[in-house]
Amino acid sequence: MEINLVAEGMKFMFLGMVTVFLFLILMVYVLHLQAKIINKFFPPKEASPLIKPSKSVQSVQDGNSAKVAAIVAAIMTHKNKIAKKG
Amino acid sequence: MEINLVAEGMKFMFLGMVTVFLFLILMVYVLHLQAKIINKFFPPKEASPLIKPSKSVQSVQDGNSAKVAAIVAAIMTHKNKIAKKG
Amino acid sequence: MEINLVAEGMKFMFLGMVTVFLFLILMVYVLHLQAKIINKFFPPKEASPLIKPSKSVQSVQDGNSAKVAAIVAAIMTHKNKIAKKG
Amino acid sequence: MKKIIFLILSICAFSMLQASTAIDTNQPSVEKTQQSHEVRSIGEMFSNFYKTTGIYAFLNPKEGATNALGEPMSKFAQSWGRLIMIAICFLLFYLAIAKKFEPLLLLPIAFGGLLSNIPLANIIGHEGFIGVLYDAGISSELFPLLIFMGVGAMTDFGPLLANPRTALLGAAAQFGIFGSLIGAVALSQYTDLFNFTLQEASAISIIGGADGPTSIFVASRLAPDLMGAIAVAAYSYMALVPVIQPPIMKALTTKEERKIKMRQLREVSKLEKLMFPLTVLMLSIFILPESTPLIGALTFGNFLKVSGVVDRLSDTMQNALINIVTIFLGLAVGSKLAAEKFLVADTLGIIAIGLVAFGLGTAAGVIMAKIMNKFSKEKINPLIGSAGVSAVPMAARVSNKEGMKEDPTNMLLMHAMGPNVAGVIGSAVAAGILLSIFK
Amino acid sequence: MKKIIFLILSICAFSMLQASTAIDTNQPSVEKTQQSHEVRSIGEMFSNFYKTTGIYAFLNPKEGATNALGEPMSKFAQSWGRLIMIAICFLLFYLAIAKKFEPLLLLPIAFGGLLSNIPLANIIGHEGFIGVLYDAGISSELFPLLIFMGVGAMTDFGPLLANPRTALLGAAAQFGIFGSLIGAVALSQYTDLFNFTLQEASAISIIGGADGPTSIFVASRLAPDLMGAIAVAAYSYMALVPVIQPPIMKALTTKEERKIKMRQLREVSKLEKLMFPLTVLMLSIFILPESTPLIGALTFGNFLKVSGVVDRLSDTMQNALINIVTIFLGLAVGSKLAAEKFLVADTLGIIAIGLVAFGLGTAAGVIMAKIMNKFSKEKINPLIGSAGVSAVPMAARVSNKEGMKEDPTNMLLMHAMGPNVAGVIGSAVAAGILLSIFK
Amino acid sequence: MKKIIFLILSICAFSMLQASTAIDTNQPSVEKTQQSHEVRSIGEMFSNFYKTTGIYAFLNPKEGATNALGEPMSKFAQSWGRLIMIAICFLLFYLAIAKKFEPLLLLPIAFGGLLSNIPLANIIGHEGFIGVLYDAGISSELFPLLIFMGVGAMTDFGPLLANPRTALLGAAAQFGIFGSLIGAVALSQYTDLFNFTLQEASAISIIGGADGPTSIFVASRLAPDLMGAIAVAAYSYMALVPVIQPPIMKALTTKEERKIKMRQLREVSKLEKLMFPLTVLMLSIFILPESTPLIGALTFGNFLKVSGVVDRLSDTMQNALINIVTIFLGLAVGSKLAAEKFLVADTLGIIAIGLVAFGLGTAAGVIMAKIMNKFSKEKINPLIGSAGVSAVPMAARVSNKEGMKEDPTNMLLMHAMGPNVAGVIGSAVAAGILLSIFK
Ligand code: NA
Ligand code: NA
Ligand code: NA
Repeated sequence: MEINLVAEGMKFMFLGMVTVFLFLILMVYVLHLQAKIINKFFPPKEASPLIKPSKSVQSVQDGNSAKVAAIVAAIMTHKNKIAKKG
Repeated sequence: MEINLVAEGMKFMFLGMVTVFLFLILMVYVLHLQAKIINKFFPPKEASPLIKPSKSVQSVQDGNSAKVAAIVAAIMTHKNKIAKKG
Repeated sequence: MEINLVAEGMKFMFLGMVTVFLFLILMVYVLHLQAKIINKFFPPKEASPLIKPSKSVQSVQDGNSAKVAAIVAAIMTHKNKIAKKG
Repeated sequence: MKKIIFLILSICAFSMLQASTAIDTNQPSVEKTQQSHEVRSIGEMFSNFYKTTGIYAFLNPKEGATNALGEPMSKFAQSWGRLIMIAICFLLFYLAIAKKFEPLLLLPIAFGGLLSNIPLANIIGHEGFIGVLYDAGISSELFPLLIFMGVGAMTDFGPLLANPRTALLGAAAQFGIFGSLIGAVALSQYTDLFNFTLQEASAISIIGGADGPTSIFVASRLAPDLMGAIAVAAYSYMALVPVIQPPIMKALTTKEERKIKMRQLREVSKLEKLMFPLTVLMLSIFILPESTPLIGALTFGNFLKVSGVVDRLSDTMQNALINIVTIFLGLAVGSKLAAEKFLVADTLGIIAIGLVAFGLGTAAGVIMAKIMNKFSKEKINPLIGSAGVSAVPMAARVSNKEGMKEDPTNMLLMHAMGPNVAGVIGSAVAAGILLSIFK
Repeated sequence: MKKIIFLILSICAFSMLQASTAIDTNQPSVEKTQQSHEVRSIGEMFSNFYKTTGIYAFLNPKEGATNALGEPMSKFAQSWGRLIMIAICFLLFYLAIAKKFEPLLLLPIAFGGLLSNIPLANIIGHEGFIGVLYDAGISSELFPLLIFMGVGAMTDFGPLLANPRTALLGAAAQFGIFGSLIGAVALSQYTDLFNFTLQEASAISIIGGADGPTSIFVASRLAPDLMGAIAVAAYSYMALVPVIQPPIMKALTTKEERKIKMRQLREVSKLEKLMFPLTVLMLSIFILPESTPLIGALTFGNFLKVSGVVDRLSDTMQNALINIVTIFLGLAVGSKLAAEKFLVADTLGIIAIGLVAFGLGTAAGVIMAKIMNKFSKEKINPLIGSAGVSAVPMAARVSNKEGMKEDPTNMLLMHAMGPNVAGVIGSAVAAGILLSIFK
Repeated sequence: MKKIIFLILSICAFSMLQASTAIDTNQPSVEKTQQSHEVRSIGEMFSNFYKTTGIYAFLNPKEGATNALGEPMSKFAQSWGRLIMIAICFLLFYLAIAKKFEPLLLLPIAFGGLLSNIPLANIIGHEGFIGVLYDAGISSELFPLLIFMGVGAMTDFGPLLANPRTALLGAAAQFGIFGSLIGAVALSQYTDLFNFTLQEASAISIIGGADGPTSIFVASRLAPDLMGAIAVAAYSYMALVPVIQPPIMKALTTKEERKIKMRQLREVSKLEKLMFPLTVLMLSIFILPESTPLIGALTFGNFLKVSGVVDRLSDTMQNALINIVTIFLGLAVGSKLAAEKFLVADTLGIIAIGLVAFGLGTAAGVIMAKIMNKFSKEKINPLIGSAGVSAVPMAARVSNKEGMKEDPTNMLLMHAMGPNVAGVIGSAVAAGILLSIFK
């Protein structure tokens, strides 16, 4: 018997989109809940800085403006490596 | 039947040297041609610098004279790495 | 037949401790001998420095006091790498 | 000094001679025979040599010949096919170098493709070096997962944590996957040119996830023969994001919508970042174990990074390890650019479907943002919806750029990173679903 | 420019079409058939999907099911067992991150454990990515040896060369191994709960060597099923050295003994350091070939380092290589944290024996120092005896710290490094002996 | 805090106990039996232990014994043979460290050799760690090709592009290969001591190419048993280039010739450098597919470097990747220094032929330069001819040094790099020809 491929595809799509949304909606709620719990029971100790721009994001903005920072980072990375060799 | 190994070796040598020379002579001509085409149709845009001594060549000349350059290179390499992480 | 495991274990222990001690005592004597030979026939040429604190030992002492040294080391490491690429 | 060396060498020589005598007398000696070697005249040798050249192979395709893996090759594939593929690899070089199309993967893939179209060299055979890499890392799915680890170690999920509901944009954009799945099966059903199985259609549709390693991972399970075309299409379209997305984004949004400013993102604590990979992994375990190799690798890399106690491992993952694996993965995937695999009508279909997939995903993300704005007071700029397709971080940059075109003070970049990284998770989930269907 | 690309793409498209025609006519065509796919209704699909979720798998353990390696799993292991193991992995995360328990290995091991307890995903199967790592590096013993190479390249044997007789402290501390071997067999013989074979007891006892790679190496040969518990115990106790050792050290020494100052270490020439790895290796070859994989790897790494002519290799061994292998080894060892392997009574025994082993080794080292003081004029501070258990460099730090508690001017660190590195060699020797017994 | 840990641990303990009970009742339990273990008295144990020592093995060679790979070993090889090999490895250490003979490869090779001559340890067996490396990277030819990739990524072909006709010097120097091939077969035919097959003679002759990875690659295909001697000879003579070449160079040139100044090299554009690897690869594909694994790997590395868009990959190839592979390759090649492979008369022949090969290649390069000067107005300093043997960059440095001896202002270094890198390509072509003959 011939399979109606398009019909099957539609079913896959339905199952797939429902599950993707369910998964990510659930994730959104869990993350909200988690943020609440963490901020209630384990509030950041120090006056927390703004979101530290991570390396990957730094690269998103073309990093021309900050050569000095890069140099310091380079040296720090190295220092870390050396300090951690033991 | 015994193979005359030396005779075979001579044949290998003849075939081998002819092919090696053919290959490299052909390469020489193709490279000449390529250089001409490239310099005609895609001439280097900027006032091109002298042949940039590449890393491998740098190491050929013992690199004592150029500590400062090395330090800058070190920092630049790092900066690159960091900039490219994203 | 049941094996008396504890008895076997005792034998293993006896064999093991004897061998470990033999091995390391032998090593101690060989190292003493070696030190004598080396210091007699191949005495260190220059006024030898104190035991150079190696990297692993550096990390044992928390390396906070010596940021400058680390920076220089970082740059030197890099210079090495670049110099050795050839 | 020289005398000492000479002395030592003499002793060695002497011992070896003695050794060889000893062996002659003591050892069950294996008589070495001249291995099969047919004596030929110089003329025959040259003509035989000519038959081992690439020129001969291109000019004289043989009926019933097979490739290095023992699969049949048409005469066309042996001659013109290979030459066309070499030309296509050169085109990919051009795009990667001059046009900066994802060179990190396209260069190794295209070079692998070049090497895979060499007649007689057997580089893709199980004994050849690319074949060895393929067997070691693609059949076993190891390489795409190691890449994913590195991606995890490089990714900052902070923007998503600061505004989790943007994850829904990443969910909507997966419509690119499932919409193109319909497209692929429709092509199969209604044309005679294409004849994709459901498995193949599913593998192709993952291109819409805009995520190279995920595409390769799924293709290696569901449609290994199509992997070359799928990988090339996935990475090419990821590179083409700045060309494909803007017209769609503009068509679906009004000037006002594109000017929406979003509230600055809240601070995210280190603990939240630490729990995030574990949370996502636990959800995958409970809901979709089939996606856990991908999500597990991604979250492993991220967890090592955010833990802050194993920087040397995280650093190696982001550099030496991912670079080595990228080289190996590229070459191995390139082996699927062999003419006999790539020069088939299917490839055209894959390229067409891939384009549709990217468009659909982009549109779905934008529309989802507009829908969310209907139900929520806090407005989302729909331009960040397009970032839901993944293609980190290009898609987010495109959102930012389009936003700044309307209002140069409107920085959408960090806002767009939320749906962008959610898209990576969304694609992995979609991949898991398709894999679970065919389990 | 765009025109050129378009032109090229058109040519490609045309060739492919032609190619596909060529293939249709010329090639022994393989008719693609729709692979087996059962048509289901939407409802059936959702219910089928539900059966592939982790929740379903946890709630519905099956009688007679097997894990990804084909080994039988009890219903308990399939449900609660896996959940408990996931909780234990979280506990290990907590210890590694918050308490800094050897995070370099415990984090990858625990994450590997987490991934290994996912139902249905088959990550530890021979086709799964952790299974592939296990087969590549643990069955073949490659990974622990590569780690040992890196350890060798990081270790400075200078303090041992400056005062070789401290090696005897490292010998005495191996009593931790053999004493706990007795403990393990006694548990087997006199309780019904434990039933270790002699091979298993030997593998467990190596925990007392306080050396992770050695433990994994021996476990992979003598008791692969217990490897997860052994590795976790070994690394956990290594991390707990600062907690376990001090009370024992204090109990066995007097205030005066703890105040003993040792003579400053003599200079060690470069040549002595160069000969050291070769000397140790030659001794192993003559006395205990069974220990040469371990000692060979350790001395190879050290020899490259001290040779001073291959810094780039030594540097890679200490960084990229050991980091990559640590990640792989951790994940692979983690696969032995699967519930069906770990949640057995044996694990409790292993954890208990490991604790005893560390205590015995510590005590034996300290007592040995006191005995040596009886027979020698040059006194040894017995606090450095405890460093003989290995656990480089934590155990030496503990000696130093305890010494400074009594006399803040008394720096024992370098003196303690001697027995500390001798302990590494001693454990490898002990491992060789146990392996040779079962040869 | 401690309480919490205690609580958690108690829960774990409880669950495990329960688990073990659950297993006892629910699971198809596999009754653990004490594995075969023969009970022995203490005395027997010590005497048994003595039989597992290296001393016993050296003193008591056995008739009909085999090595870890199941190959027969003579009694001589088991006793004196191994000890002689260990001495030879120490000699190689001395040369590598004190004399700086190519330490990057000779140190790992010699250490691998040392480990391979350990009785009973089975390190080179298919289960041993060096055997695993051998099977993974030498049998599959992967390691030498990865080294070649790194070499490509490190090499600057600019000097060759600036003056392409110096490539002919690199062609002429390959006479070293084919001349020594004649030597090898002549030794076979006219002496009873040597009995090389044509395949073996070809593998040996590649030593004349002065290119380690190429030698290993060819040996792995044509004569794996001779690989140890071939690799050691190749790297040793590469290191001896500053000793072997100068007398030959002086004997064949006049003072005037050695003073010839060459015109400064022209600028080479980035595009020329970019096209070069592709051009060379295309030539190999058309003329000599058999050389494409080698040339493909070399040009791949170089292409990534000159592309300028994947610096992170090129950087990893030149550092982490090549270093890791160098370590593995060295150890694996070292396994062919096992006494039963190396201590045969063949080795003496290989060492002698290798020396001849280097001399012939050097002479041919110099003579070729003199011939070219006969037919061209622009004179070449014949001292750069010797650089055609490859051995990058030592041979070029030797040319430079000899030139400066005659005229301290005459910098030949960059000029000599042209034939030097051409020699690498020439050797790969020669290797391809020999492989194609035996195909
Ligand atoms: Na996606
Ligand atoms: Na120890
Ligand atoms: Na050469």
